[in-house]
Amino acid sequence: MEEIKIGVYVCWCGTNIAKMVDVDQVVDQIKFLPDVAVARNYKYMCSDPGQDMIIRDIKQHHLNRVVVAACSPRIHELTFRKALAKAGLNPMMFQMANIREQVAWVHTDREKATKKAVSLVHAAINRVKWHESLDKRTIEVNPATLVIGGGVAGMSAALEIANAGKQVYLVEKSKKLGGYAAQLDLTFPHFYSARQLIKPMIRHVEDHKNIRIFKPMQINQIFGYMGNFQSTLQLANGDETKLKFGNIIVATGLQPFDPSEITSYNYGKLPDVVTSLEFEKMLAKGRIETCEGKEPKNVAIIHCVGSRNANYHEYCSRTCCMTALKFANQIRSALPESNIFDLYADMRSFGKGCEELYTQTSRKNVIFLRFDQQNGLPEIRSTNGEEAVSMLIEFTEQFSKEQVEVPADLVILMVAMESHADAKDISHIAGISMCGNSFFIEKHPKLDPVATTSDGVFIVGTCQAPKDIPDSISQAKAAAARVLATIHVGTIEVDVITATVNEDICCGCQTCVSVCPYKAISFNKEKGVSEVNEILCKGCGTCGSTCPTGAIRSRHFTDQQILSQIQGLLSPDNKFEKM
Amino acid sequence: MAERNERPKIKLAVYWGAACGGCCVSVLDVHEKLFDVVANADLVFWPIALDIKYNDVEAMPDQDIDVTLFNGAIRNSENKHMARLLRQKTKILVAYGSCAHLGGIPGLANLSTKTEIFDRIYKESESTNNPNHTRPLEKYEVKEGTLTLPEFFNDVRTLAQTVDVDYYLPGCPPQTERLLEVFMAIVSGDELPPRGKVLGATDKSQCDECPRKKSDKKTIKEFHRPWEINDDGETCFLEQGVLCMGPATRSGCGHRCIEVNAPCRGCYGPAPDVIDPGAKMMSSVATMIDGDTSETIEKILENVIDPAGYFYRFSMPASILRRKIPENLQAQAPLQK
Amino acid sequence: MSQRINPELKKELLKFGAKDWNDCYHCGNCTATCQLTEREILFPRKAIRQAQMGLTESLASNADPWLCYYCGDCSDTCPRDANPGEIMMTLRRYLTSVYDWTGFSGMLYKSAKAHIVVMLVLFLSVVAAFLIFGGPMITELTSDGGVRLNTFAPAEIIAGIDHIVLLTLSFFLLTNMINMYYKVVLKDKTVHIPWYLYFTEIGEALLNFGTQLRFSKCNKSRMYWFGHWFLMIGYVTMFVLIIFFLSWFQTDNINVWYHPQRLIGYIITAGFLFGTIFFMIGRIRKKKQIFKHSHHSDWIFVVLLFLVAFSGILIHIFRINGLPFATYYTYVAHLAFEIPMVVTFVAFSKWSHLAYRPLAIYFSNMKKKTRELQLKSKLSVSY
Amino acid sequence: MDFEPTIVSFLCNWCSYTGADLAGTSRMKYSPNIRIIRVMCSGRIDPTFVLEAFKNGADGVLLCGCHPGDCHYQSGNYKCLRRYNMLKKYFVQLGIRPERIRLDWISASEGKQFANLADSFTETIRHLGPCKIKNVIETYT
Repeated sequence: MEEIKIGVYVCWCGTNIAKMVDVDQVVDQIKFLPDVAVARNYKYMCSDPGQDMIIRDIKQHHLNRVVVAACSPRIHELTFRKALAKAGLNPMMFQMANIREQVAWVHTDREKATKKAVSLVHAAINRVKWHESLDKRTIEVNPATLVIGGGVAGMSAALEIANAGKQVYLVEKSKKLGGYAAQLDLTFPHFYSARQLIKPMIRHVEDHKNIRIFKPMQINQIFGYMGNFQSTLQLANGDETKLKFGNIIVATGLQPFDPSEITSYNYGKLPDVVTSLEFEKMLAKGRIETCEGKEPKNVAIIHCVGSRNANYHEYCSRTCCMTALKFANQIRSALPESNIFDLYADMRSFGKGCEELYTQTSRKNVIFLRFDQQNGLPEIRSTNGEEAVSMLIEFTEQFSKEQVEVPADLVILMVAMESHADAKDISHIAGISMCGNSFFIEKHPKLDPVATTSDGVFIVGTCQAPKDIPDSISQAKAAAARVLATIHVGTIEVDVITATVNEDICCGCQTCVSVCPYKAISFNKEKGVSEVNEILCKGCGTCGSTCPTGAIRSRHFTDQQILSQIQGLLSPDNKFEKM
Repeated sequence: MAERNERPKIKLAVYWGAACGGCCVSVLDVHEKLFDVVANADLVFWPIALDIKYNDVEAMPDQDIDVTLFNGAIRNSENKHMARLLRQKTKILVAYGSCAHLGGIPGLANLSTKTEIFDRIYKESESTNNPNHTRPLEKYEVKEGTLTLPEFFNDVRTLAQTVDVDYYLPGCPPQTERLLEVFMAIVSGDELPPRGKVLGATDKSQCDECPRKKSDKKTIKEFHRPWEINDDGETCFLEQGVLCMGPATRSGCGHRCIEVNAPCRGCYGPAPDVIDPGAKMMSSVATMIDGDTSETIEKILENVIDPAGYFYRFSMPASILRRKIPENLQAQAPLQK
Repeated sequence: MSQRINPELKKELLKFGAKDWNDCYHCGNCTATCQLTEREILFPRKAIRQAQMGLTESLASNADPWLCYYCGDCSDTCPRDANPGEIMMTLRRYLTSVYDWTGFSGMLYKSAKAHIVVMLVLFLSVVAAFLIFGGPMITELTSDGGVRLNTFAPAEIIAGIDHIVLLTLSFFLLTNMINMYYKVVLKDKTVHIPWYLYFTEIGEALLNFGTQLRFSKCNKSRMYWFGHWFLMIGYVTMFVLIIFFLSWFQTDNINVWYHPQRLIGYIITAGFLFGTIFFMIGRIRKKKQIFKHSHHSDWIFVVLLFLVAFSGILIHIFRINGLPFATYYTYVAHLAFEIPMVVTFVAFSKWSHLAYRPLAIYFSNMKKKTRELQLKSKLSVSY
Repeated sequence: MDFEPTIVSFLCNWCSYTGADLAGTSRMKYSPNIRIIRVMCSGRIDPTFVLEAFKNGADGVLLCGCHPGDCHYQSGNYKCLRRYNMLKKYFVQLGIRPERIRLDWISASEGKQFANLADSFTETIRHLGPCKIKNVIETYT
């Protein structure tokens, strides 16, 4: 076997790392470790000069392994792998030690931080010795696309792709396309009729020759991987249809928060306390009325119902403030003599036309009252017919600090946007992660808010985060562009981190077969061993730690690699006691 | 035969450390093939069969013995001394049987401390009658002179943890057929396999040859002891909820246990790349548990009463953590609530 | 106790001259700009909030609007053009009507028509009174060539009538002041003012009444403060002269030009003329913040004051030049202008702020001190 | 000097490692005793790794994965949980306090929770004192 020569590079990241980690000391401590041929530190390893330094060293010193101690591998692992490839080395002969996010930025004792950094670098050096060359493989992309969800986001994405001449399969769970946007009356801030906007869109989708719609239809399973997914749909007539597609756009949308959770609002108990969605329907019907069919004299609108509150959802649902103002305008024009009370926690009117809407509304004799989310929500109680008004809302107004009660005949609760309940199933089916609040997690919150960590799966609309219609459409079209780009290229590279079975050792116990969530492992009866489909395999490594014989290797995360990493990490020199 | 006679006979030694004697018996189990052995080898040391004293061994020149089959673990200073002595005198030292290989059944003593063992034997056991609290002494003066006993070590070690070992022949005891194959291979003068290798067993584990039917439906809802199930004699033990070390154990024994409807206990040791067979099997079996919450998992695990004894039945001293960590060494502070 | 929000308050306030105050979104800029804001007195924002929310009770007990002199800084710098200064002005009008238990004030403020009708009635009453009770119109001049005005309108009788008017108006003003005390101090259950503060805090209130020192703290030129002060002092002096020294002031003989009677008269009248013309031009040109929004009461007030001063000058000119009829008619007109002005403005409208402002300072200071004491005692307990 | 424990932590790439990165980008401070090894999924964590860590002188081992139901690989975290429960039983038999291993769920958005977990686990281990396994293996015969 060729002699191992490792190049170790410690990054300062400007002052980000250098401030808390003594980079010189790190280099001094690891440069004498066995197999380390070169050890340097540099201001910005990820910069062009930094990468050039690695490339130069690889060529000059005939390095065959590289360790970079810098930021999180989630940020720059790919950058350095590319640098290795540029220098003619297999990109997998690389290991990163995360001494920024997991050392410099989180610790305050420079000496200990340095020591920890040394141990992480030591572990990386130990690990990289066991790295193997792995080669990228490319596969062809199926030009069809599956869109899950027929709301405004899903339809926009479908139309964009279909207009480019590519096949789209649009799966909608309900009987109708249009989603929640189709249930709205007017939209903010310009009061366009939602129905007039959505209806032509639905017709366009339904008539499109490149779009095949399945509704009502639920998707139960998706097999495959980016470029080559497939799913079987159960049609209403009992038939099955097998779809093959290369990309998935998930647009499962939202569901309104159920305000009966918030006891102080008495939703469900007081008949004239309605949700914003119920009020939209009332507006669409054309008459604002109480449960008794009377015109309300006093209408109160309560913001942030289920939003921006640690007990329900901490996030802001983004659209409710403006919808509330839209309601105030609609009530004012329908009932000019009514009293309108707007109970808000903060008025969030960002973006084009929204502050203008607020100003415009504030001139329409709407009484704006601010409540505090933290110290007790408003309480709605009935007057039990003892007064002319049917309900009173009690709370402490935040600007005046006065304990006040607001008379109300109709209360509208601006309910939060939640990720749809079905999103959970879809997350398993399509392999998307969810964050704590059940919205899908995007690949990168800033740089890639459309893709997911599963290649070939994109998220659009309110399944990713609360959004209004234009934002949903923007994201949908962005996802469509991404999909069309992969279709245009025609092939994609697949990950090399997969599991592999050593047939000489595998005894055919088949424990691994049912462990694999992607059905990538099958039992070859002829040979009496398990086999891994390396395209289906996503490299989680669960089978590797399940195999009782050690026949399954999780590439790039082998037992040997991790065990030597542990040994490096715990090298006696790197303990705090030695300080 | 003529060819064989032309070669000088090899010198063979068999020794037992902490062992039950089964391994020595297994050597005798070659039956009439013993003549083949004797035709090829001179037995120079075998305490169970020959009256050759330690002094005689000490007197031998270094590397004089060609092959030593060392069975049994290292429990006391005598075992250790003899292991070192035989290493010095032997060209090919073979760890013979599970105890020499992985620690074996005596190795389970590592789950108790020395004090606990002595207390049990000389004080607590139901049959003990020891009113004077007599304990073995390493040295005892009598008028005839000094009586000595070997030192009882704190823990049991494998042969390889004590001296360098050339080959391993696993099993409790090793299959006699395998012994013969290995012995014949050695005397044939052919090129020997690389040092450190396990001989007399395959690289594949039990399931490869196991006659029972296996499927991928390895989901365990409840663990059972073998007598608790209505065994159909055909289905994989694990699929019936019975712990079987087969998947993590080398084949070569002829699956004798399974033949008589008893699950594999793991005496043939781990597959080639496995460091800690107990850990691997624990991982594998735990994965089969049908439960996604701590409560259900713990409930199912209630029937796994002795995981250490089960997963490490033959390999405790060879495992990563090797032994129980004595309480008095484990500085223990009450947990903060 | 919760306070019920009164959505009608806003509509009510609109009649007192308010515009779109929902433009205000409580950034707090007005309070930050204002030179007079203190720890406990957060105007204009606090009062605006109460008005916006329809907190009738809180507003009635809030004396803050009286502490504002309408320099206009807040309105100038308001990012939403919500015009806080004018809201404070409106609230002063509103509060005047709140303190006035007769309801007369509210009627005058809310309706220009009512105000004009009331004044017309009073105007005609004065003219009628002269027609019926007026003395003979003698054309004979005094020895120094002056008109014998005291024969037509004897100073003693006119003074007597003045006293009656004064007593009546004082009664109303005083009861309104007591009402203000009740609303601002007694109804506010958060403070219990210790008795000694009533004595220690009166000084500053009186000082402010005399000097309007607070106004000088406003960010505008000194001239502004001086003009306001001069007008106020002039008016008070004239008021005192006419009520208590009319016989000395209204003589038939012509004193030398440097006689104090004539000098004081000239100075005050000049001040009045200058002030009223200045205000009228200002209100027409609408350049300065405080002149941008004119309520009918503002116009009636300046026009009447101008007419009173102007007719006063004419009386003087006609009298010393021996023009008897011109003097008599002008005198009737002068009183016919003055009586409506005094009656409608002193206790029920603009002039009552002369009393309410120092009272507001008095009450606010007492409340502030009490709160400080309460805070101190609370702190001393906890340490 | 106070006892400074050494803790090895195995974090899954998608949730917990990202969560730990988030703690970093948010500049949350936590104990430097935690040293992290990245695996693709908590389902990759083999008991062998945990035992090896203790053998090499770790005083505690922290395992983190995605919250139940949120596993990037659908179910790897459940497998981790099962092994963790099994391992704890084994630890009791070896006389090792099972508190020395802990499994917790950290999502990609839970930077704060990770920092808190790192601190609280370090405190637990500091309280338990040094783990003598390495010492015993090397010296106690």
